[in-house]
Amino acid sequence: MTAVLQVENLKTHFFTRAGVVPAVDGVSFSVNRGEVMGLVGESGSGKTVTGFSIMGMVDKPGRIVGGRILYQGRDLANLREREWQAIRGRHIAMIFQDPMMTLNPVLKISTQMIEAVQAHVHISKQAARERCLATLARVGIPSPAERMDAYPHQFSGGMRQRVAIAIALLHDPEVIVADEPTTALDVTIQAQILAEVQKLAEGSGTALIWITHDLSVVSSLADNIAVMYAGRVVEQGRAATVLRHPAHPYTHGLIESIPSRNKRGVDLAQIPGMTPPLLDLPQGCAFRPRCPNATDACRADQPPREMPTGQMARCIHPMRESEVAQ
Amino acid sequence: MTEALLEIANLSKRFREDHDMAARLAARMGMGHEPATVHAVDDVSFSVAPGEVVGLVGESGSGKSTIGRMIAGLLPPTHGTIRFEGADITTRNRAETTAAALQIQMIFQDPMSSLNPRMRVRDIISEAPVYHGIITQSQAREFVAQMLERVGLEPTAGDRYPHQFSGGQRQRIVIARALAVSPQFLICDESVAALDVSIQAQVLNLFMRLRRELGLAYLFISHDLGVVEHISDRVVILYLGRVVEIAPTDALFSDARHPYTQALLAEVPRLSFEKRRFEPIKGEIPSPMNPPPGCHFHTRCPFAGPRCSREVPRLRQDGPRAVACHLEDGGVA
Amino acid sequence: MVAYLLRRLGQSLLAVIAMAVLVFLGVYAIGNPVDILINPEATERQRLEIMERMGLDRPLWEQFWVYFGNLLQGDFGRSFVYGESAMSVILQRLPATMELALFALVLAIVLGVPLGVIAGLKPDTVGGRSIMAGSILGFSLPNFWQGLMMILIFAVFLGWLPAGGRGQTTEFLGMRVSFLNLDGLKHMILPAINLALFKMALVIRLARAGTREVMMQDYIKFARAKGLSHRRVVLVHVLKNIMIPVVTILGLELGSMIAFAVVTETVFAWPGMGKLLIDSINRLDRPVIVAYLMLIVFLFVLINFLVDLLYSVLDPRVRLAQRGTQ
Amino acid sequence: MSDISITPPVEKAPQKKAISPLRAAMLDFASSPLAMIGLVVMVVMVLAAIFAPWITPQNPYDLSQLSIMDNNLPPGSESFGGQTYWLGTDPQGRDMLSAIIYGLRMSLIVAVTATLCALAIGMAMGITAAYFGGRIDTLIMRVVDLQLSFPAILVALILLAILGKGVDKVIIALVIVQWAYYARTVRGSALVERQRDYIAAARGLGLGHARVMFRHLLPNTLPPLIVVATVQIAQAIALEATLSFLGVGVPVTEPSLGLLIANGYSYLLSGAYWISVYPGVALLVAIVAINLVGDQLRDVLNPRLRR
Amino acid sequence: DTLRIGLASEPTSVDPHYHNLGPNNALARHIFTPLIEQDAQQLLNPGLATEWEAVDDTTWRLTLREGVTFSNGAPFTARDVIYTICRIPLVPDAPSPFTLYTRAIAGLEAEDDHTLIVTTDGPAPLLPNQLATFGIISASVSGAEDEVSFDTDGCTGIGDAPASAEFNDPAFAIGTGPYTLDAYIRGEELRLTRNDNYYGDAPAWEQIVMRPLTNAGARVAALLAGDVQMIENPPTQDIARIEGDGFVISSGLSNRVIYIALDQGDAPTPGIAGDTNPLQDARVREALALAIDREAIQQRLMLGLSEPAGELLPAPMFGTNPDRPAIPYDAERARELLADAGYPDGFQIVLGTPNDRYINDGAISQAVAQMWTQVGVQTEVDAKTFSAFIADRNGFNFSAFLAGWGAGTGEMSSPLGALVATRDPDRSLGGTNFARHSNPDIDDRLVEALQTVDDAERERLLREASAIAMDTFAIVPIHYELTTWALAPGLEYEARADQYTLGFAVTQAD
Ligand SMILES: Nc1ncnc2c1ncn2[C@@H]1O[C@H](COP(=O)(O)OP(=O)(O)OP(=O)(O)O)[C@@H](O)[C@H]1O
Ligand SMILES: Nc1ncnc2c1ncn2[C@@H]1O[C@H](COP(=O)(O)OP(=O)(O)OP(=O)(O)O)[C@@H](O)[C@H]1O
Ligand SMILES: [Mg+2]
Ligand SMILES: [Mg+2]
Repeated sequence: MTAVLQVENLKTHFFTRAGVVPAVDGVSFSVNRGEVMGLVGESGSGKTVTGFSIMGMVDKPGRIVGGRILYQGRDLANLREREWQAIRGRHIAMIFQDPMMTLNPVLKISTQMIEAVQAHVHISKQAARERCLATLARVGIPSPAERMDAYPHQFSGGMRQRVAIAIALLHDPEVIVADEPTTALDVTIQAQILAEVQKLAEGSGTALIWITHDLSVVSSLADNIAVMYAGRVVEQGRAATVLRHPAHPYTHGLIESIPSRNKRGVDLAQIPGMTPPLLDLPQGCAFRPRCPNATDACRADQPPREMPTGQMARCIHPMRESEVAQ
Repeated sequence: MTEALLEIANLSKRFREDHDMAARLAARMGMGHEPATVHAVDDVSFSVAPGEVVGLVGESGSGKSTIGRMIAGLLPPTHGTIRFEGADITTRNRAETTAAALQIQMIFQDPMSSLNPRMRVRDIISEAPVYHGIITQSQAREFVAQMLERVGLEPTAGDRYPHQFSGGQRQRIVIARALAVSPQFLICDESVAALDVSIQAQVLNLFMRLRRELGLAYLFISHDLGVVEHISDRVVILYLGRVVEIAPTDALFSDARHPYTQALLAEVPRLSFEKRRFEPIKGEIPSPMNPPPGCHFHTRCPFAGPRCSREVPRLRQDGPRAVACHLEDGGVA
Repeated sequence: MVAYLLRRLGQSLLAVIAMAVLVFLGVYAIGNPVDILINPEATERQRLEIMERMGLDRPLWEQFWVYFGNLLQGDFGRSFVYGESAMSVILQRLPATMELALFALVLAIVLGVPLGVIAGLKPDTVGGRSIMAGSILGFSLPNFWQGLMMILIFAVFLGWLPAGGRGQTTEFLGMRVSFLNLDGLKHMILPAINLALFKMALVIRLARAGTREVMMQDYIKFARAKGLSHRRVVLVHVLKNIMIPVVTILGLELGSMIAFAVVTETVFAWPGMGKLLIDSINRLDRPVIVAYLMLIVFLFVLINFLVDLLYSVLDPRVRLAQRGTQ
Repeated sequence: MSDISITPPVEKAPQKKAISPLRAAMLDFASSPLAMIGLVVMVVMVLAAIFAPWITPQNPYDLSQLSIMDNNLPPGSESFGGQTYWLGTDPQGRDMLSAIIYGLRMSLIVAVTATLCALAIGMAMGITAAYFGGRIDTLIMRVVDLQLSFPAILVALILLAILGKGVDKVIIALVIVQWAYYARTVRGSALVERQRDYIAAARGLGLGHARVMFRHLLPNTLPPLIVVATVQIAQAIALEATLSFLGVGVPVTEPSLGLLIANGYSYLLSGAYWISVYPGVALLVAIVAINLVGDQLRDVLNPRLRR
Repeated sequence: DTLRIGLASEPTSVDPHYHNLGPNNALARHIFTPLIEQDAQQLLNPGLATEWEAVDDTTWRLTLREGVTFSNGAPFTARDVIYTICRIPLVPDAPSPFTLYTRAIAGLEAEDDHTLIVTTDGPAPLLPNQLATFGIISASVSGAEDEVSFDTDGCTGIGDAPASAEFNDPAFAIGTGPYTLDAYIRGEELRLTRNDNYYGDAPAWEQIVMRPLTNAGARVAALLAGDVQMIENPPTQDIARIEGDGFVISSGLSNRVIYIALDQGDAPTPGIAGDTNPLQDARVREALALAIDREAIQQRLMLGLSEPAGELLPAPMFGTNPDRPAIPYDAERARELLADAGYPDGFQIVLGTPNDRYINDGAISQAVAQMWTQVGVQTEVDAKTFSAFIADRNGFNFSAFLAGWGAGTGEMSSPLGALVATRDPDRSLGGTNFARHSNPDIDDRLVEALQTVDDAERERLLREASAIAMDTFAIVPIHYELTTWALAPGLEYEARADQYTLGFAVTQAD
């Protein structure tokens, strides 16, 4: 299996008045056809910026300053805006977090869908409409023909997210970047969306990059997981491996602090301290100040290493099997 | 069971569209619409014992916050009573109000919006105690330091403004502010939902510690069953403004009785080590403005029968548990 | 909708009545119109006769009562100066003012919106900054002073355009209008620009603020992620959204434009209602003043109403029935 | 308070210096050179206006100091008394430089007083409406709507026609036409703030209505108001000038900038440009400076546009 | 051959009998002709009446012009005159009716179609002047019956008198004047076309277009830009420039005097502190009169377009004393007089003034205030728009105010009767005497003059009365206004004392 999308040492920085913000600083991963890749990390760790970098949509004052984004072997990082437009939506699509905000409130659903079709293929409005209807049906919207000419506000949040997914699916893209698409939804609706997405990914062979801060969500969805901390991927590998045998102390801490993993009435295992500001990162491993295993050696930059369990982690003091409480 | 600290009975809250004269006139002329009513909370009863943590679970719009706000005295109930330490606090007069109000404090979801951005942390924490004469202005500095320390912040934090703190720290400031008036009862409305997992763990631990050390009771509002399972002694499940099930935490998680509870438990994403298939319940939560008749859940319930759309199920007490479902009460036929 | 109409109607009625009462009393307090109108050589007896004929000898409340009674029958009274129905005196002048205001409005929108959008899209460029600097100037120049300077430059020094007056008019839909012939247009340009400049600055600012705000919204990012061209994003997604505030504010401003025409009309000797008002105030022509203000209030209400209708067309989220209660 | 000692892990907050939101805003403000120029000009003008009696060569409002024998002199002329009229004189023989500084003073007094009064009234009304809601809100807002459905210029015009001339009357007229505007602005932002949880928290802490309104709600509705107020001062200056131009403003013997322009207006064509142009320039500079400051304030105080 | 005129103020109606107001009367002259015309100096000339003579003290015989037709071709006869005089009191809602000039008429009898006998209820020496103030309208067009007869209690045969608004319609505005109405668009323009049936000399202009340009600056700009060829009242300060650009200025003495009235009524008087009224003392009034430097005002403010005044009407108009100079400027004497009167330190006074009515009125008042202040009378100026000023003045709220008086009839009886004669509504005297001056010496002479048909005797009485008024400083005149017109190069217009702008009197110089 070859990777549809391969990100190599991606660096996206923001040049603000206060200084350079290394929002993404050397991120590498790849996704294969039909696979789901979970990109996990806490707020501000650079997940969204990574997603936008893949879409070629980093806005000023941000800029991709290094690395490559290989889509089917072709480097996208230096494309011009026009070339990006041809790729966006057609080969790589994106879904956003808040379904209330992703659809333009003043345009009909049909307008927003048809324009997405016509942006890439020159077909008649009628044909484009047919295609939209078919896609809406695929994501489980009942009686799409009647609802297509409605405005977004006439839809519930779950429905809107389905519409957004349908728009992403219009051209059967090879890659879909989903940036926390279920976070804002209710539990029962989230489950519905997850089920739909799961079906679609399996059916069409689309590669999915699922961005989330909630390990629980990806644990049952993703084939591979990459954990981000302060702009870097600190650990990545097969989902089962990473979750079962977290090597990086951060991943470990993350898993341990999920409440349902702990007994009731007992204190949760917690990671002390808090995420450092990106403008003022500690030298070497950014997790060092919060890490129980940290030593002076951690002051050096940590390249990703392969762990005995098979995953890659940027850590010289990985968690030993025995420390990982089950 | 000891005497309940908080007891709410038949609590209801209806929000009614405010119709002015013109709208009423139009309605009279048959060309407008009657003011729409939202039954945000519909005949809810439960109690909280001293030192107990009760989890309040439900999806968006189910009325969790409304219940919390009514107990905190921020919203008058449309109907029903709220007794705190035996006294009805919905009909109390102003002098009593203040004293009782201070006993119940609320902690909100978004720590940024619950702090006045234009006040220093010191003033935020000491304002109410000074106002109520609990401490004097000269004691404030010392007092604030104490409070900050109690929630795990440096005393110097008092000199700064809220925007200079991270989310988790802000939530601690909010907690310190609440603790400053020595409450007995905290209402936590999604208090950890906005926090990252690692920070959430810190705050949850803080809640647990305060409970141990100060003997606080909590009403813990959350849609995250994992959090509720971890922290609560008992859980109340709401659906569209009504209680569908009340049970001790262990019992609920091992043996949910109401179909909705069952569905919720099945669908909460939990850390698993294998990919799994999602099998969601169908349909969406109906609008509270126009809820389905009978059992609100019958439109989505896999077990629904004819009776469910006709008759509102009673909340039947069964030992420590209570369920409102016809399945438990003579069948759905 | 009906409730909304009723509410508006009630409010307007209140406004009109309040206006009528206040102005009626106010103008009465200024002085006796007969003293100004009458030939100074007239005798006291004649003066009393005229006052009696005009009903000015009666006590104020009685005058008001009579006036109000006539008003209910749609009679606004006769102008003391012109001896004709006050309303018809005003309506003769209405087309000139409306024409000027609408022309100015069109100018403000046609020039203001694109400039504002450009400034909003490129806030930090020289162009964007110059537009904003220009708009501050437009904002700051007091109307009359700017008019004087325009006359001085374009009419007196350069001699390109006429200094004032209305020029030739053509009959159009039963009204006399200037924009259909060259001479009329030439006369209208300066006053229209004079009236438009302030609003144009306002539109630029609104459009700029709106553009900056809208550009940050998720739905714009999502539109870009669909692969839409920059053009379409700006022309459809951004424009339609910023038109909402622009239309709302401008609608209200049309009212104030009609009102502010008082100044422009005075400076440019434009024979509109505004000048009539000033003349009438100077001559204490009470029926005309009261009728004018009531007409303005009525226009305001009407415009507000139209704006609301337009607003609900532009913004599907708004349902008239629900506005106003908030 | 219980005496249980608790020893949690005390956490270090970020080691930033404690800068207040005000200081931060000030630093942000200074980032625009244009706005700084505006601010400097504004300060200079305010100082000039305050110290007018000490810095002007003549008191243009004192008739005994004027002589029509010196009238309509071009800039740089010398008077009978040997002093130089740097900006010329007007038809009354006023030294234009002095007249402009006094005119500025008059314009600023009128505009600032009117704006402050309107602000105070509008703020009280707006906050009350937003905080209590319901009938009080409806009542206040109806009055506001009513007021706003009359165009400001016309209301001012009619009012002044009725009240007659005078500084106090102009101020009254400006207050009447402006207060509703503030009330609406304040109510708008107060409604938003009122939804925020810190208000609920303050009430939950048993604080009185007055305290919540003025200590919590008010300061947080101020930023948009400050912006509106700065812009409104500029507008008030312009409106006063316009009213004076239309002949219903301040008395002719104590001309504001607007009246100076109006007086000089009829001399423009005859070549005595200085009577109208210099006050016009002063007025323009004043308004531009205030607007520049207001504009930057708007950007600084709008958190949504903040980077 | 179109003459475009920029008017300083717009006529309010085409009806010649609606509003007795300069602009209206001037417009009416183009369309309707009066029985007797006034020339530029307001001297009487034949109009529709070729001759008029006093048969006795109360009877006048008028000979009407023969062969005159209205613009619609109908002949002009005595019936039209009777009809016109009958209609004047019936004009609905007239804010300033012409009854002022017809009230003396007690009877009208047509001896034949072109001879008219007028009887008055007392000696009416001013009747010819009064008959010169209004134009004659067509009885037939207005819907009169064939037989029209006059009666002070109500004429017969006049049908329904037409409303003023009807005259705004060209089909109705039918007169015997040199022009006919083409279009009247209120606020915008008035178009007149030459009347080919006019009995007099055909005027030079095929068409006359009048545009109200009330704003002086706009008016001048329109002239300079060539939009109009003639404007009324160019602002004094612009005249140099207008002339510099090759335009023609025509100016002449008007019948308007600008004066200051000093309240001589009861103490206390408004605006002066204390319970005395210093203005009752003639020495104080004299001091204030002498303190005004009329020449400075003429030179610096009016730029020469005024004539310092020593009376209420410029010589040689009827009833003036040609040997009376303007009041001199003597600040020294003024201070002495004030000291004599017991005010060595002066007093405080408010000077009321309109600021949009007379030429430079506000500026003149401020200058007067400067001058008074310099002799020790601290003066504050209270400038208002005319309407507000009038309200205050008529309410006796000023102890000193500046105003103007134009003598419509062109004789001294007019200003004396209005401004100086003791207030007496019954005798129609002192109507504008808001200074409350009262002197029987003046009153007696005036009343007698008004009863005297003999011109020489009347003039003697008026001269005496005027001299007394001036000697006692009953009122303080400042100057006579010059009325000015500006015209495109090559045009000429003789300045008129009545300030009327008559397009047909404009001629090409060539
Ligand atoms: N326009 C910008 N200017 C400056 N810094 C930016 C900008 N956009 C993002 N950043 C910074 O980049 C970092 C990564 O942001 P990003 O949005 O990718 O985080 P995230 O992992 O998606 O977090 P969340 O879970 O909150 O969405 C953040 O620290 C943020 O401050
Ligand atoms: N002030 C109000 N006016 C009208 N309706 C209201 C008001 N407050 C709440 N509601 C309605 O009452 C219902 C319950 O709201 P509530 O905020 O209590 O739900 P919740 O369970 O807290 O939801 P969430 O999880 O979204 O916070 C909702 O349908 C809401 O729309
Ligand atoms: Mg993100
Ligand atoms: Mg809630």
